[in-house]
Amino acid sequence: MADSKLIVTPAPHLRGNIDTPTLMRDVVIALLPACVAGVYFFGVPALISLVSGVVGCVGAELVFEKLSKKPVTIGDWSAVVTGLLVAMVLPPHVPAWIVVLSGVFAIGIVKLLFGGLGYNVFNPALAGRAFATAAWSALATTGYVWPASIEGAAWARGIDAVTSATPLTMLKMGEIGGTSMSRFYMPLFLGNVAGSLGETSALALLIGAVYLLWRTHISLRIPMSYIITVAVVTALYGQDPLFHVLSGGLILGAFFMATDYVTSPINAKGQIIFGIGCGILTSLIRLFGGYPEGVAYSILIMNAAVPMIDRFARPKRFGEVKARA
Amino acid sequence: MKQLLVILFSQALVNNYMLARILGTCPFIGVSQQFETATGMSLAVVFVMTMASVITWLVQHFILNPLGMAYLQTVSFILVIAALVQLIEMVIKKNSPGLYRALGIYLPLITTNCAVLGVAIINISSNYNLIESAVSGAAGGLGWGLAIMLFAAIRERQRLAPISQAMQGFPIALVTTGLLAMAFLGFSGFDVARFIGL
Amino acid sequence: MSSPLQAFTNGIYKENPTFRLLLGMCPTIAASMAVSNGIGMGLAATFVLIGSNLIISLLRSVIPSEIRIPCYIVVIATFVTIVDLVMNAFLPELHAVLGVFVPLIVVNCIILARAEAFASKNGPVASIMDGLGMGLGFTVALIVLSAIREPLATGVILAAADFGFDGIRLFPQRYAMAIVNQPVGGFITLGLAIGAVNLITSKKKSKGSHGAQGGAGK
Amino acid sequence: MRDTVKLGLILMLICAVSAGSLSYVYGVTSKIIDERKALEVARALAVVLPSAQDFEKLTEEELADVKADARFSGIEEAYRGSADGEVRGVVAKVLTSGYGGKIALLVGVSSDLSVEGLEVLSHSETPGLGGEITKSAFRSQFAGKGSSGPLAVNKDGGEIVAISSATISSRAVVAGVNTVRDLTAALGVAGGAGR
Amino acid sequence: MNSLIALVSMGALGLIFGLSLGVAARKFAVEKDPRVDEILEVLPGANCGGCGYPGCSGLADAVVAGNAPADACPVGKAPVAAKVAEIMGVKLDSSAEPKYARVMCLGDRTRAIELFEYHGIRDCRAAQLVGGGSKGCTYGCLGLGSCVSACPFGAMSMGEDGLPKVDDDLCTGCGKCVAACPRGIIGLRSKKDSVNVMCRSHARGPEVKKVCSIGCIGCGICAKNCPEKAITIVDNLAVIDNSKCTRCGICVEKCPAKCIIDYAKIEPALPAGAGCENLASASGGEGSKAAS
Amino acid sequence: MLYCQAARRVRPVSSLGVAYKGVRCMPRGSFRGGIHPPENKSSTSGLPIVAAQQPSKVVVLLNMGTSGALSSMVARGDSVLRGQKIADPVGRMGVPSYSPVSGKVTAIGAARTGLGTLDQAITIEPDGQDTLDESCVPVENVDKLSQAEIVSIIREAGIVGMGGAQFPTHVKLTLPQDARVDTLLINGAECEPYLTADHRLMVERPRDVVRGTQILMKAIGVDRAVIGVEDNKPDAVEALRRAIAEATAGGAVEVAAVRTHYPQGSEKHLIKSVLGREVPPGRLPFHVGVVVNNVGTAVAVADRFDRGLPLIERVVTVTGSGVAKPSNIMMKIGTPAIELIEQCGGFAGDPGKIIFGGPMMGAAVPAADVPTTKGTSGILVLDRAESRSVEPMPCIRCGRCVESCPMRLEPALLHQWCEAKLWNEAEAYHALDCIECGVCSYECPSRRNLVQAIKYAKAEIGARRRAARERGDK
Ligand SMILES: Cc1cc2nc3c(=O)[nH]c(=O)nc-3n(C[C@H](O)[C@H](O)[C@H](O)COP(=O)(O)O)c2cc1C
Ligand SMILES: Cc1cc2nc3c(=O)[nH]c(=O)nc-3n(C[C@H](O)[C@H](O)[C@H](O)COP(=O)(O)O)c2cc1C
Ligand SMILES: Cc1cc2nc3c(=O)[nH]c(=O)nc-3n(C[C@H](O)[C@H](O)[C@H](O)COP(=O)(O)O)c2cc1C
Ligand SMILES: Cc1cc2nc3c(=O)[nH]c(=O)nc-3n(C[C@H](O)[C@H](O)[C@H](O)CO)c2cc1C
Ligand code: SF4
Ligand code: SF4
Ligand code: SF4
Ligand code: SF4
Ligand code: FES
Repeated sequence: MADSKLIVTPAPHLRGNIDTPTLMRDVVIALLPACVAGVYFFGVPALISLVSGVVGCVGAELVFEKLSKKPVTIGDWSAVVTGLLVAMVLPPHVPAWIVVLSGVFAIGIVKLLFGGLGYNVFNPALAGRAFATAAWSALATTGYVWPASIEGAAWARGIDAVTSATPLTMLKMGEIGGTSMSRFYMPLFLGNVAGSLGETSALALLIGAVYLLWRTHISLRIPMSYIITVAVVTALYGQDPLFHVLSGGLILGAFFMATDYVTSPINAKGQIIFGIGCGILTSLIRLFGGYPEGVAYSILIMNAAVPMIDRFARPKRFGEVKARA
Repeated sequence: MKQLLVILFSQALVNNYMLARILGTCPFIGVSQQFETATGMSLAVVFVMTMASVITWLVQHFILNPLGMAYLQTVSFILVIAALVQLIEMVIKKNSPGLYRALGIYLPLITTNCAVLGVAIINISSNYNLIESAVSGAAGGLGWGLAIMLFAAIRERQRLAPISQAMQGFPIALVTTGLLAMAFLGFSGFDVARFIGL
Repeated sequence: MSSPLQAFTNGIYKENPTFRLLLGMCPTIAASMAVSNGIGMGLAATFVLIGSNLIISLLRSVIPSEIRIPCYIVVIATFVTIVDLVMNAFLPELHAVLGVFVPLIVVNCIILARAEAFASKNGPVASIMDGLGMGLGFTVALIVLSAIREPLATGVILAAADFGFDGIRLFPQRYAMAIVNQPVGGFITLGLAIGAVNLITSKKKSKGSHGAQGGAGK
Repeated sequence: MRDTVKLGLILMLICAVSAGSLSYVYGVTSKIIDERKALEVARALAVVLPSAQDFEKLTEEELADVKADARFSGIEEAYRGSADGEVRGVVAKVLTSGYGGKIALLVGVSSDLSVEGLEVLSHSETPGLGGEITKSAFRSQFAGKGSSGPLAVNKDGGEIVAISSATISSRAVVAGVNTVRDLTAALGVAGGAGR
Repeated sequence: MNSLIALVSMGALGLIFGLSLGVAARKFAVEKDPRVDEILEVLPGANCGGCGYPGCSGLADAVVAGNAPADACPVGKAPVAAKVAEIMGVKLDSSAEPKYARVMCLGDRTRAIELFEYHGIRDCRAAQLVGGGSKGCTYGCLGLGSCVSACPFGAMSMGEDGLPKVDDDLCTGCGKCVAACPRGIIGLRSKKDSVNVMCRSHARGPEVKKVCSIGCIGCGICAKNCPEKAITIVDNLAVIDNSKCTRCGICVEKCPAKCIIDYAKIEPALPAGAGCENLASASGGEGSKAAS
Repeated sequence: MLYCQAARRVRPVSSLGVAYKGVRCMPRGSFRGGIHPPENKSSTSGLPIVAAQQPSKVVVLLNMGTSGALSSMVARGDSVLRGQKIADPVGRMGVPSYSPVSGKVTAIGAARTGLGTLDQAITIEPDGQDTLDESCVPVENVDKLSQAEIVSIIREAGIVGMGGAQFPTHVKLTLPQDARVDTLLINGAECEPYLTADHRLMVERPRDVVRGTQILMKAIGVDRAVIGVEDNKPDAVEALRRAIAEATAGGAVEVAAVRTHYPQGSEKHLIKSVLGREVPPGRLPFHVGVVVNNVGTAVAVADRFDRGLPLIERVVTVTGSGVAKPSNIMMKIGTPAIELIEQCGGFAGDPGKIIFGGPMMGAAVPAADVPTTKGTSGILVLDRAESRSVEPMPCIRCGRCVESCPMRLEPALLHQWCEAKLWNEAEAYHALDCIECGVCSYECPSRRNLVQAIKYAKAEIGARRRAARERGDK
């Protein structure tokens, strides 16, 4: 027998093959189709934006951890996810320095200050967006453009080709409306409309979402309860539900941001409550709120409610139902 | 009725006393370490804010206005609020020890809660009638209570987080409050009237 | 402990009401959007603190404990109303900006806390000094915070509308972060500032030696 | 029992002294405050309607009459401005709905229905976007316009250049100005045909 | 005229509320022993539970009710005990000596062997459940610091050598660490009882030697040499009766394993100010109360 | 509900009758949660059980966990025979111990156990003869014995549960007056990866399994028994079926193939899978009318009644990357692990970890020479590379542990409470319901030691309860 000491660890001695860095890397992979779509539709500025987001977030994590002499955790890929998402939820033509600073805020204040990966209360990327919107509203809410590719497209007649308004803004301003907005369905699905960098192409987002589902990284509980709630509430208010589902950041938010583990409830019951809550808030903000779009704020508000949901929505133990009978 | 609902929603969510108006920070940060205490505090605040709204409305409209002494608003309001809170505390301490434990111990803390005097002054400047004032007070309390309950649940989770020494306690609590306020920006510009109108 | 000089210096650093005692946070946040507001609010509160501390200290043997709080608060409210009226008369712009927070000085936790904790137990001279120290401590805190917030939020520092001074522009408006002057920015700045003060104090006290870290490990 | 009475008396005394001193301070300051307020109003009126020197405030009844017309529900106060005994125009404080809430404007319209001056009294628009309505670059566009008909932003075919990305706020200001313009006409001030 | 109205009406308000508060104070007075509050004032307010009651107020109630002695607070030690005794009007037996935690194990990294490599939760009590702890000696310190994290006063810190150190200036003798240690290694000793056998191993000598170079081997040399007959060997371990010990130091010298130590003569190495920030930042609010 | 995750997370579509080689088996069932780790059974599942070599010594422990302490009946230097009683239990729960070999007692004293504790033990040096003690005689006329007599024979034979927990079987068989038990469930699931001991028993000695089952049925007075086997062991199902067909006497014994899904072998989950009954929290199987025993236990019972042997040997699977020649061995209980490993060709490479039991629930032992016990179903040796463990990362609240916990607990939160030492919270979040199956730790992407934390919490809660009870007594 070799004379080196035996190793003793607690059971189990077998571990699954998914670990946190792999998981985060898979999310990055899942986001790529939407990033590509964003660059395709919005051009080089979008690429610069994505790079700035990642640089801002990963850089902030590196620098802050070095400064506070803590172990550097950029190897877990979570800052990359946040970086991509920060860029993806901002307008494609926003100045790069805004993307970088939003990333620094997301990582420095929202994540690391709270203890780093796993301890943040609010979704860093969305907090970064909310920060940019409130800090530099003039710059951060006006970088929307209509993809050049659709100029002259038949369906877009009547829409000013250089307008900076997204479909939801136009809806809010009463420029478009009614129950049937089917002419928007295809562009919204493919992504050639104005909107945040990563939110416009439902198709690309769904490809990524299917990948995450297949890898079992996310479940459908949050996205489905979220999306269905938005459809139902907007339909109740006499709006076109499909338009609402496809527009704004709903698909991006529902599949990639409301599902962020750290800031969503931990069990099935809580996740469904969370999804429904996000759905109601999103619909109400879109319909009555001050902003044309409500995904970011509704997820942030529900993030705040997560500890409370976790407290009250508890799973039934094995055998518990029968115990009462 | 609809007007009351409008007041309820806007005071509780859109113009949340804590997150949008910055009133009542000290007890918000101070009494939110535990979810249970935060709940007790919320109840007490709802109660006191409602009561203060009603009593100060009466003082304003039956004493200060008729006598043309609006400049005594601050003095008379705070006197009335402080004295009443103290009275109520004594009464429930004697008559209902259970309620006192759940609620009473928070009462003295509330006398110096900006939100209570704030709601009284805001009611008057918004020209609310008596019932509107009462609803406004209750709604303000509910909004504050909602905020502190969310916050307390968050803080319970934060106890385990490896937050750096210097930021532990009040500092991180303030930053959390800031982010909570940022989330609540989602309610800003919310057209409550149109929402209720439906 | 209650030597007047000590009472005075205490408030400025060791027991700074904002950074160390963590009191009176609402006006701190509301009034630290611009340096001029901060100074205005700080001096107003200082005046109230000195006045109420003095009166309460003088009356401390007369006031029975049952009606202690109402009495203190009436005294405080009186001084606050005086400040309110005077400010409205002579510094209308500041009065407009500080708005409801002027009457709310009444419930500023610092003031009642000092009445209870200090003035009701000490003589008039010490109480005045305590009020002065605490008030200046509060003012200093406000100045520090507003000196961070004002330029970040507007790109300008030292703007004072009452004196028709537009301030000194440090960088273009375009880069200014409006959020810093909203409640959000107020809470976060105050939190970070207190954190920084903690960091400095702990560094001063002992360099390093990481204390007991709780928890069952990772 | 005597103790109880003593409590009451002490608090009474403190309150009375407080009230006494406050009423004194109030007496001193209220004069200054009132004067200042009056001065401010006068100054503001002069800024938005420089052609007039004397301003006559519409009485409560008159205002109520005006507000009975749904178009004018946003009017808060209104003044007739005159110089040398001749009516020169109308100044009104008007509330209009912007992006983030109500915007309060003080608008001076001369008797030929052109705008003389415009002040933004209060607003809650987004700084940097709608907040730009307070800038004189935006406001000064209005001066002298309106004699030929209601104003409109460029997007709606008018001559007022909207602040970019803040059409809503710009429209709101235009709407407020138009309201005062209409008021001027309704009051019969237009065309110099004063009473 | 105006000011007269103001005077009268405010005065009336004051009178009304003053009277009603006065009446209420009388009518709704709750009988409570004022001594409870007084005692609460003098207690340290650490709410550590070291006294065995739920927090300081629990102890205050118990003292007034006669269920706890005046010196029940291990944290406040003699000064607090004296004040409490004064409030309660009792006399204290002043011979009570404050006690401090002593880690009765010297098996540091260089002296004691590790049986295996342990990976798992870094906590002695949790490690004890896995393979019985990695230390070769089943009685020795595991060095994962359950005691350190249990100490509410930051008096303990883990030394470089893998053994916990106690800062006497901060230790209040509350005994939390004693209860936390899964191996029962920590004892409370007064300064006076400074001579101690720093080992808890009941294993036989040869077994001890196999795993630790400084463990008590139960040889009995100390017992034989002790002029006061204060030492006995119980189940392979030397035990000192401190009431007989005169601190002559002979045993310390004679012990072949060098496991007897006179605490009064050595300066346990401690990093300065270990853990004191902990308290400083936690008691921001209290600071004012104490200072004023 | 939306269980749209990958197949292993989907609530199984159960109650499908599955035909096994033309014979209709019980409806195949399963339960919510759980995992399907790599089985790693192929290296030993086809290997017949081989007899152990004569050990150089056996160490019989005098502390048996749940069944309590024993007192030695022999002294140092005594000669003992194989099957001779050498220790008697101190408490009511306990069972006696027998010498697995004939030879000489060389020591009685503290010995290090697989759990790392120092316990009293009897060490015997075999003489190589294996002379059987004359007390070891088969029981005649089992049919004539009363329930109580059967139970007492089982107790006297030193039989404890062989499924891992070593819970004394006679205690399980002694049902409370009001218990209404209708089914005996024999646990042949063997869901732990690597292990094939029960599998081989079912394949090689199906008749003994059925015989033991029938005796156990008598002991509790039921006329129905089901043997639950995971469907990755079709040969075992077949062998058992044949043995049942051949057996003439006794009540109805069935075989149920259940889904191969960890922790199918946990008694609560097996009951759920086979009978559709859920044992309520804090209750025992008999509350839902079931008694569960391991196949090894059944064989031990058969051995006692038919061959007269008390429990002195058992099958152990010696396997893993660190063993040269994995095997199933019929070992003498108390043999030091290292000797069994040597029988399997010794270590392959540098051993990192030696585990008693399976990789999911088994305990890593502190040294290679610790003695085996009645519950040692496997000796798993992992080489150093495989033993390396990753530093845990912070919990990212992914919910995998919650989703897969077969008891539907929230392991991540339990770990949190443990970290903060909030034992009351841990109790309120049902730490005590945890069966320590290890699924949560297996699933955790942050490699957290969830089970250890929960075990810790359970120990602390237990200690607190005991302390409270003592205070109450005073
Ligand atoms: C945070 C935020 C603040 C906004 N603030 C204003 C505002 O103050 N005024 C305004 O008219 N529109 C505001 N908007 C609306 C958008 O800028 C909208 O695109 C614009 O009003 C319509 O575009 P246009 O003015 O270029 O036609 C805001 C939008 C957001 C998201
Ligand atoms: C304290 C205790 C009491 C038990 N009492 C009984 C009992 O009365 N009847 C019974 O059938 N099983 C009883 N059991 C056994 C359990 O049902 C179970 O089979 C045993 O603990 C082994 O469980 P495991 O291997 O699934 O962990 C008891 C177990 C424990 C720990
Ligand atoms: C997670 C888990 C897995 C288990 N796996 C098995 C198994 O595969 N085979 C088995 O016989 N017992 C297994 N058990 C033990 C059973 O729950 C039960 O205690 C045993 O079958 C009772 O029989 P026994 O007392 O005869 O050992 C497992 C227990 C747990 C908690
Ligand atoms: C499914 C999934 C979704 C995620 N979504 C986000 C997100 O919306 N925003 C973000 O900053 N990080 C996201 N992350 C990365 C990571 O969880 C996040 O940075 C943590 O909140 C940091 O503690 C996501 C990770 C996963 C696995
Ligand atoms: S070292 Fe031990 S006895 Fe001393 S204060 Fe800390 S826990 Fe209490
Ligand atoms: S003294 Fe006890 S609790 Fe402290 S480190 Fe050593 S074994 Fe752990
Ligand atoms: S909590 Fe317990 S029962 Fe649940 S998965 Fe973990 S070990 Fe298994
Ligand atoms: S599986 Fe691990 S990371 Fe995920 S929630 Fe559970 S403990 Fe946390
Ligand atoms: S200042 Fe303390 S609550 Fe507002």
